[in-house]
Amino acid sequence: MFSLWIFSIAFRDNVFFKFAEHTFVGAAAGHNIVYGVDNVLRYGWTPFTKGALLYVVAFLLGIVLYTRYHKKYFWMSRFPLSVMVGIGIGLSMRATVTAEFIAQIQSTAALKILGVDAWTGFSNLLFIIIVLTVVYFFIFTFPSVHKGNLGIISKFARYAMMASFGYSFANALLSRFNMIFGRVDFLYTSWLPLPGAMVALPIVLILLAYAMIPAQKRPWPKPSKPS
Amino acid sequence: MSKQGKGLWRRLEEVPREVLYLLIFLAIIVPTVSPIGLAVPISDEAKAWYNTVDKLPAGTAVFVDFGYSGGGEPELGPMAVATYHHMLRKKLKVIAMSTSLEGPLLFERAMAEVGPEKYGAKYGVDYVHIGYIAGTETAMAAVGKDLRATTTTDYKKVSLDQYPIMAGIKDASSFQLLICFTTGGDQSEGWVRQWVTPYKTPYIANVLALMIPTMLPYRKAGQLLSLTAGAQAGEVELLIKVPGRGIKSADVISVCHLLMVAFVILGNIAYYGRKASGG
Amino acid sequence: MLIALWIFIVGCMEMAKKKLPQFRKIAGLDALPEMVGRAAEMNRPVHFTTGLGELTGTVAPQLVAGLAVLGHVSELAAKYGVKIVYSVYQAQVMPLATEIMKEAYIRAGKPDAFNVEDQIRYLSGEQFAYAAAVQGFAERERPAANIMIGPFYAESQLFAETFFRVGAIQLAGTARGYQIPFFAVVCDYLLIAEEIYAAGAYLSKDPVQSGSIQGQDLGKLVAWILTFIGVLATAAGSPIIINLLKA
Amino acid sequence: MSLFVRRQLPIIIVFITALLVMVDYFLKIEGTSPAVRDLQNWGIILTAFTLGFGAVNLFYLHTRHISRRTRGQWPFSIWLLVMIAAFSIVGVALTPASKEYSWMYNSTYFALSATIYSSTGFFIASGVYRSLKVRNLEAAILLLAGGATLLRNAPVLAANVPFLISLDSWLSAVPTTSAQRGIMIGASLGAIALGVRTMIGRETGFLGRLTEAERGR
Repeated sequence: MFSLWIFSIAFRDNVFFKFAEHTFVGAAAGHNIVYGVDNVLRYGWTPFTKGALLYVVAFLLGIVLYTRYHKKYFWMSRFPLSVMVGIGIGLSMRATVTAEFIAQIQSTAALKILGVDAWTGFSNLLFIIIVLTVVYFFIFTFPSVHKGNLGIISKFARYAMMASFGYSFANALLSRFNMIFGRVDFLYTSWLPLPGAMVALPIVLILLAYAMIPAQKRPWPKPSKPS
Repeated sequence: MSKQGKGLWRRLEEVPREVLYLLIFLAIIVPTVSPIGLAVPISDEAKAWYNTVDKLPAGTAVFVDFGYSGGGEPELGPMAVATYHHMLRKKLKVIAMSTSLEGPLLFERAMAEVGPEKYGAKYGVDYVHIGYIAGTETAMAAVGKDLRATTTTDYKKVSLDQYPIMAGIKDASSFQLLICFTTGGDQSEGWVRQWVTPYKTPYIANVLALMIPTMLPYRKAGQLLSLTAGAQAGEVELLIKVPGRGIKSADVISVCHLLMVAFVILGNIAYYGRKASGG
Repeated sequence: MLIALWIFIVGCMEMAKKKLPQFRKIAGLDALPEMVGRAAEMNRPVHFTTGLGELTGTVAPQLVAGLAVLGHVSELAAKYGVKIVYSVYQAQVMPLATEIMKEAYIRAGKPDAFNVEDQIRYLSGEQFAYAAAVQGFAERERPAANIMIGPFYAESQLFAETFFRVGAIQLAGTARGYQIPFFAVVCDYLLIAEEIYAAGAYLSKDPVQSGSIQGQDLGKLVAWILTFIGVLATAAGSPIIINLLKA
Repeated sequence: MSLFVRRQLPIIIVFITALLVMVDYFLKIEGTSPAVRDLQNWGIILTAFTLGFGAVNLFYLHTRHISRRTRGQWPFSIWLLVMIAAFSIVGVALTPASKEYSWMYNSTYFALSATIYSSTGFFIASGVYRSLKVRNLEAAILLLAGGATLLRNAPVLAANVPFLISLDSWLSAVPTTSAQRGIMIGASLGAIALGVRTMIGRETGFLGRLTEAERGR
């Protein structure tokens, strides 16, 4: 349960923060190893033992990946990497065209301006105009399309994007408050009732208060020495 | 006067950060300790979420991605829990995997909170988790193409053949709905690319509120049937009538947001006050 | 469609080898001399950083774009006699950055003014350790300007707020959609999404990057025209374009 | 010859695998399907191998700190390595589905990651106070859209002022979705261009460091 007092201190004070941070980083790396091993065994070793002998190639490639730490043979790790990169590119390219290019154009083009009520028509028209101007904004290499009065198109696009960023920003706040609440709620409902918590809480609070006093000199997180 | 006024405005504009933090902290702690029970309206997206799950007949197979990380649990956990309540009550066959490293562990946490035995649901019969699969989009594509060839065991390394739930499950076409709970854009968008585009699987996603805008174009193009943020868990809890963590957070969020609005107004008054007094 | 795009991109890359395409003005970049000039007046440093991500991953182009801007800013800083500090997250970027900055100082005619140890700081390959170190730098040295271009994650919020508080004028750009709003709210100048690639290609005059951007622009033109005709066709009651796209 | 193996061959591999994956998708040719299925499973295995990289990097960095006794750092470095070892040993020996591992995970990693991410909320909030200001037209638009959404996101206000809900749905459905769609169309072209450049060997970042001879080309 030591993790909980770290919460109180995580956003202030050097030593505690550093301790928490190193715990976090170490745990994350350890966790990665655990699931790496788990996956290699489950998706590689199991089919291999069931007769899929070609999987031995995948194992060899996987081991070769670690040659990247070798001064001389690091180039060998490029082979497995290129297999991964190849799969990744293939998967993303084949679907990106449909999902993010064609489908989006199609959905925009399907909006009706006429034959609907005025407000919907206006909204749809605005929608189409914004899509078109934003795409226009991102045309970089034909300077003539942004000359003179045409510059107003990019300006409009910027305004539209600002509106969308305002919306996003407000949503991000919502996200973060939810997270903070999650921690506070956890402390309150699951941790406080525990024996010992009542003793620990004042100590934590005192530490917190202490950390707050020389505030001007001790901004969070305290600058750690560049190493 | 002008000099004094300027100082005042400047001081207001440069309030020490600690004061702001303290205010936020209070805004969170006070409603947590003593809930006020403020009203919560139900949005269209939450209704769409509820209806999409609700209209599936009992016994339909649903695929779930437990793709959030521990950092996002406070936000996405409540929605995952609420949805599991709903799905298990409806006797759907829920098969989960994780594209996030922490997924299997968070799945256990969520199940402990749901308590599937309340609905007579059994692991392996009504719900199962096939584990974390590395590679994000590669994993999605592989599972979509041939689930059984990708993995033969669940996250506890038990053979999938032993579970009755897996009978008849082969690939993406075996599922009538795909649900993704995630903190990562690669995941929420990846499912559109790897499942929705090739297999036309109906898809709903629950993401961090800050990811919503980026996902909206997919929603509008019909590639997503519902797109909700974690904060909407409270609304779904109301719809399924199982109050949980989501509804509790509503008070806190209300108070915090009011505080933020006050911040914006104060910040702007200070800014203009300083400008007006020539600062 | 994919094939058509392929031809656009490869074709333009080949053409760009012969003649670089012209770029439109990119608003944020025009602010750079002013930013560096301000730092010179105030006698404070300029801070530069490129965020997280690796040179081997999908965000690599963003990093490359950031480094191209770094070269440009370093040259400006050398000319004005301002100290520029580059905070590095990725160890693999260090040699590249050293080379880029050294060349920039040579172009400005002040090779001796460049001090690698002091100006390129490796701040650990861990997100929050890096974030904490950059914030520490901001508090201690109070730079007059801060430039952030590259793939940014959750640390963007911390950086933008901290540098704003110490009074730095900021230019920020990232193609990671989730982080743009934070920059938009806090920073003075903003490069939105794809703009950073254009900025990078424009400054580095690299034919591969420039050509590829021109190819993409042709793709955007296609998107533009398809949408436009599609909207008109729908308004006229004909689903022709929509059916065409479904095929 | 060696340059070919070191530099050209990886690019050829990229080209072939990517093409195979795409061909399987667009043209249903008999025989590619099982091959692509196995290829994808290999991709999973390879990615699983890369999960160890982080630990190796940390190991290098922190053993150096320890051996040099970097001031104010090396005790933390030892602790970090202990954490890695503890997680790996328990997780691999007792499987990650074990109770012991769950406990370790919940009490350290889970609590910390939730905390660290939520702490950024304080920064955004003070950012709201300091910088969400009407400095020019762009900022004004941003503030208006953001402010309206803030009001809507407070459930208590939204419940009592229904206009906020319709305003918010309009904001999200019209300006936000359309602007994001414009960005998305641009970005999708960027992703495709990146793919094309990598496949034909013009984007070589993934190769890692290049030797002098290779760069000369």
